[in-house]
Amino acid sequence: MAGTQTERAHERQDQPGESPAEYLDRYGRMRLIRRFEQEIHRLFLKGEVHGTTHLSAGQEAVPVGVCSALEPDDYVAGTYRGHGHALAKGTEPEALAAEMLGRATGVCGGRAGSMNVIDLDHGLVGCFGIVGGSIAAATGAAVSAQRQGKVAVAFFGDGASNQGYFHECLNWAQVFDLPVVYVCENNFYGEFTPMASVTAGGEIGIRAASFGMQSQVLDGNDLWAVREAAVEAVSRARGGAGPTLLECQTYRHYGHSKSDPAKYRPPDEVERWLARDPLDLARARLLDLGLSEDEVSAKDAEIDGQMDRAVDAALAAPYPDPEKDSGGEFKA
Amino acid sequence: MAGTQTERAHERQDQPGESPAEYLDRYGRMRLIRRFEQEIHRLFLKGEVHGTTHLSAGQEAVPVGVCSALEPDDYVAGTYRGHGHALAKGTEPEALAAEMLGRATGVCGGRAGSMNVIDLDHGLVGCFGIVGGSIAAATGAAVSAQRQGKVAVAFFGDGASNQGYFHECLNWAQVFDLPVVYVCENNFYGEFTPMASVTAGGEIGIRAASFGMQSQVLDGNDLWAVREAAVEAVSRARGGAGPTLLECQTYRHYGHSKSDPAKYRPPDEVERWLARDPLDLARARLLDLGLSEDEVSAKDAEIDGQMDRAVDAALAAPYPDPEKDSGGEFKA
Amino acid sequence: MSEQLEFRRAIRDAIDEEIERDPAVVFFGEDVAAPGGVFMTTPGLHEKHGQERVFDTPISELAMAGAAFGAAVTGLRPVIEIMFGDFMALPMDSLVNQSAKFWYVSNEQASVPLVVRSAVGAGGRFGAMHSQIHGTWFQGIPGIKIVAPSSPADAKGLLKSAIRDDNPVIFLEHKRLYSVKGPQPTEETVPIGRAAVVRKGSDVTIVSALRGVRDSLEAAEQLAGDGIDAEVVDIRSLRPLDHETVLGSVAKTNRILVVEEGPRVGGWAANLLGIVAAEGLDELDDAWILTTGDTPAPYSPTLEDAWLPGGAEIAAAVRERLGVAAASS
Amino acid sequence: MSEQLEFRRAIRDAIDEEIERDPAVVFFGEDVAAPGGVFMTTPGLHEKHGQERVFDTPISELAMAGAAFGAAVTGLRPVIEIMFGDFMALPMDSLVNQSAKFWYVSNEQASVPLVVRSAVGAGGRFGAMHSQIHGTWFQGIPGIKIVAPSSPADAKGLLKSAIRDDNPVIFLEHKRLYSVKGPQPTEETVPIGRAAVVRKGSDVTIVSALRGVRDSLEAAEQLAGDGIDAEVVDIRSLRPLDHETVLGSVAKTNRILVVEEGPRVGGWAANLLGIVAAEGLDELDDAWILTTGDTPAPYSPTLEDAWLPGGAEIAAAVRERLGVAAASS
Ligand SMILES: Cc1ncc(C[n+]2csc(CCOP(=O)(O)OP(=O)(O)O)c2C)c(N)n1
Ligand SMILES: Cc1ncc(C[n+]2csc(CCOP(=O)(O)OP(=O)(O)O)c2C)c(N)n1
Ligand SMILES: [Mg+2]
Ligand SMILES: [Mg+2]
Repeated sequence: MAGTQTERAHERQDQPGESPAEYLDRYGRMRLIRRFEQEIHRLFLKGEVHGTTHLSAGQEAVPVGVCSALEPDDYVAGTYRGHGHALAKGTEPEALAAEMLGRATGVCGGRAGSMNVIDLDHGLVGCFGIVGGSIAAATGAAVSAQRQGKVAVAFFGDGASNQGYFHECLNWAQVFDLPVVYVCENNFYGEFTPMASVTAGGEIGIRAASFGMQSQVLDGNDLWAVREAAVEAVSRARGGAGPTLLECQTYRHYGHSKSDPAKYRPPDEVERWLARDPLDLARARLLDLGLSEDEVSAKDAEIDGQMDRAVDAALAAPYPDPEKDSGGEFKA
Repeated sequence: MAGTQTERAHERQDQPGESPAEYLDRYGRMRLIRRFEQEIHRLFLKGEVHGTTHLSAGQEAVPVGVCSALEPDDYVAGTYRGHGHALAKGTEPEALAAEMLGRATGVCGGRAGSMNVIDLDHGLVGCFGIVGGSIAAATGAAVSAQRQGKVAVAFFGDGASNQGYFHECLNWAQVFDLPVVYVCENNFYGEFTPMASVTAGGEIGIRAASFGMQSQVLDGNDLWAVREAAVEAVSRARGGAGPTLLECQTYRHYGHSKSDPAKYRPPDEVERWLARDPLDLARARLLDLGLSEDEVSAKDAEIDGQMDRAVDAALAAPYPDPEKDSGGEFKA
Repeated sequence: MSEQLEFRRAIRDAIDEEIERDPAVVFFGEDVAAPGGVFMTTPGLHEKHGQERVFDTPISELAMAGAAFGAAVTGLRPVIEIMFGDFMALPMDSLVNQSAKFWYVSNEQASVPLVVRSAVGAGGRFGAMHSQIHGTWFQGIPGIKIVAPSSPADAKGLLKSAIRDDNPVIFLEHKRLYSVKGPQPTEETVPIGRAAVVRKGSDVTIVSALRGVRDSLEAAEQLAGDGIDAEVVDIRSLRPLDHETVLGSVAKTNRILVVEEGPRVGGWAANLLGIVAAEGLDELDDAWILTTGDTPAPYSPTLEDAWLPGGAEIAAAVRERLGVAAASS
Repeated sequence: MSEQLEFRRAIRDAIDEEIERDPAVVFFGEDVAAPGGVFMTTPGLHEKHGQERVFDTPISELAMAGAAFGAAVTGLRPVIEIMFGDFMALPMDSLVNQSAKFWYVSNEQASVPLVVRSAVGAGGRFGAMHSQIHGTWFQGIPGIKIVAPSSPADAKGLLKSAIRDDNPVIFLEHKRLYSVKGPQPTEETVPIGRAAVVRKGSDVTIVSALRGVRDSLEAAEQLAGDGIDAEVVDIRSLRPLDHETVLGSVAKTNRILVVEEGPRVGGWAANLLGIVAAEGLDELDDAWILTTGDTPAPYSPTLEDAWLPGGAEIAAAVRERLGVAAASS
């Protein structure tokens, strides 16, 4: 399957946005997310990141592939597992890291923390600690987007598709032909509970049929596949043809949160998925497409340096001062 | 179509529960509901029924057909348009009328009123003023029913299928194989708004596919068709094969509530449906099945007399005395 | 002088004028557009402003609040109707965890300009699920305002202020006020968060909201006949809560009765009295609370009438507490 | 003497023993069964009692509350976990319009024996959507009880009472209490609706709930060093609200401070003080309230620590109000 996709990728190379160089940048963005999650994990264990945090390592191809199909001023709503959503949409790694560390230079001044990041300058209407909240936020953003020629995207998990938010919002979006793409990151678990035991129907994509909505189930670890589906869904949305549901099947490398060892996942299942690490797949694909080992390694080094600088700067930043930064209840 | 169904009806005559005499009783129950709604409408205009009331005239075949497939101790949850749900499940007409009139002899002592009737003695866990609430109540009753060898039924409208309650509960019921039948009374309007303008997908039945749930779309004005589908769904539920969604297409003869003239409905549409009055259809079918005009008319007279006595008794009943009947917040 | 303004008309005109004034304002809800609202509060707005600005929605209160939130942080100023206050538990998550949190949590990147209107209150024989006032469900939520008008003029001025406010606002419309007529507003808007002394008096301060204000004024008239000069304060907003105005009144009367259509425990009346006690204990010679019974609203007329505190009950409560007999008696 | 009891263990044992005792009791929620709960409050119950009695659910809080309601009126006694109190807006409609109304509206045909447990409160760096206490959202809803334990022994006794109670009960578990250890209970159950004087004193009454009770006791110890003898009252239940016990204490101390982790407007602290003022104004020489700031809970440690009133702040507030300098200073 990778083969055929590579062939298609070869054929597409000269189309706008499809050059190997552009995919190299997308691969770089995926690596940026991976490195970010590794750093946050390390800093959490060191006690620098507080409360809890949900890492998206292993799922990078989804936000990067989807956001590569968006304009900078399009809207995205993410989840508490949202570092990848933010970085893929353009949030500065330093500002995001500083937020995790509770520093005054954080993208939300340290008020939000890992689960509730908001970055309107980059079209991120928010990451939502309430499962299903991102679906509503993107649906609402799409009400504006429809009047602005923009598109809105909701990222959410398989477990979120059992929330009333999912049903009410998808019907709403279809009724009003809203320019929104619902991206389900199906990693087959909600916290410690397998999807199969709490989600009827076996698949998320089919749930679009209730509303006569377009949908697609795809390999969420394949950057090319995700981008292809996203480009189509986004152009449909921008063209006034309404919403799409994309079920991107993927897997998280870490536990659900904090230092959850994820003992509830069968070892062979974990192995199978680790063997399909989206970064490895993308790297291999880039080489297939004719990029040299050196070119790709140079991107790795560039990203790693960027991440190190971001973390160092974030760690050097001050904590907010309650006297100055406590803020008010209402906008005057 | 009526023809073929009558043939099937003829074939079924000797099966248990399928004799013409039993259908005559079901027809009588339908007429009881029709007459009840007519009386309540009259009493509302006279100022004897207060606040608001939602009449189900035109939809009688659904609750009667469905409840004919239930045991007396099975559970039913209905809506604010629930007089038919209660009467079909066995609530006494006099106690129900007295409730509408706010009298102490009402099935809820006058505390509930038209929208919130509860009659546990007859398995009615409640009628719910909140759109979608009946779906949750029946789902919960099914959690008990599963342990008691019973079945639970939820009645709700087309508009309710856009509520989060619908989605969360159907998934829940399928996940746990609950013995519940979800009966959507699709009368093609939610209040004054046509289903087509707010409900994507064109049909309610298809929404079961999201969960791999059994479903059927059927003629809700045909008592025989409703009962046939209900018998199958109920036996499946009782047999441990899980939930079913039945979309029963029907039409309300009155406006949404109170004295809504329902101007928003096209006259030809109204005519088309009035021509398919479920009572007329049932009456014709009974004659086809060999009952005499006299036998059916005798049932009519019996029901009318029963209703007149019920209303007279209810009107003669006292109002609750706030000194004695105000009641407490908690069960001691 | 210009003719009187009906409360429901005040609501309609406020929305109409704000849609006219600001292209960012949109209005949506269940049966509000083509049908004009179940209480006939918004007829004609859809025809006048079109589907873009005024539209009917599915029966999906949670999606409605989410749509309003997402739209509000991306440039629109939604006004939504959640038909009955009793239904406000369904959209509450979006209002509490999205709209109310956004301004603070985002470090003030943007605020959430939206208004949620609902018909509230008992007395209409609507039963327990169509008679509640949800103000107290939200009163302890930082980041959201709760407005409660008692007159047509305030309804219009406060709703216009709510629509122009950059923060989320819950707007309460009492069912038993819709048909009330009153003087036209004198100002374009009425500021949110300021209570109003609607009747001057020197013997006792009666504080209430919504329909309770009219009942309190009626009680004050009765009490005047008994030689009791009651001052009546319309709190007008539950959050922010203007205890200053109440303190000012109590400094004069030294006695306070707070009247709420709702239970005492968990109610705004006792909450206000607690703040008044904390801030102005020395001014208080007497303080008490009059509320509904501690049950859901009953349907039957005899039960509902006994359950609701009306003008007569308020007057009787004041007389009893002040040890004054009714002149009539 | 027997070893100390950990709060989270008290929760687990209460559920375990009630499932054992009454075949009608079932327990379900998200990740509560096989995983044993995200706060490790219910490990082993699934293995011990089986899927029939203890099971994991979809992430569907509204369906969960509805399932509990429907099951409760048909013979079961469900205990459900809504993981964080912040999520309680999602199931609220069923709890408010179904469970809380049923006993009264049905004319007492049946009651709704269910318990809804949640982890609540700030101080864990969980941010604005995982730090709220939803007690006040429900405090004004007739028909539902709200229980708030502050010690392991009370947690066990009150949860057992809640499970045996025939009415719907919201049960609050403060995150910063889960790891607290304390004495074993002396009684099988603790009655719901009675406040407890947890420290006797004569100079001032400090009333609080949940974690605030521990902070108040800590403050009382500090104040003792300054010659101030504080009485501490644990309100233990927000509905019913036992103002009688508070009045009894105030009759002795004539001064009251109510401490709440939450805002003042719309909070239970001011509500309680208002009721105390209405019932016992003559006993009050001084009364005030200490609460959090009027914003959502911040994530950053520096901000969250400043936002939360702790033992030191409580002690300082009392000293300042009583015009006493800290002994240490
Ligand atoms: C309304 C709500 N219920 C429960 C939770 C607790 N919770 C946080 S993440 C999570 C699992 C979500 O699973 P899924 O949607 O598949 O997303 P994933 O974490 O797998 O990316 C749960 C139950 C929550 N945050 N919000
Ligand atoms: C949660 C909620 N939203 C809105 C309403 C107001 N309302 C009462 S009936 C109704 C229409 C329901 O339509 P449908 O489900 O099709 O049932 P029908 O009345 O047609 O039988 C609405 C919107 C309500 N009672 N509850
Ligand atoms: Mg998942
Ligand atoms: Mg309908």
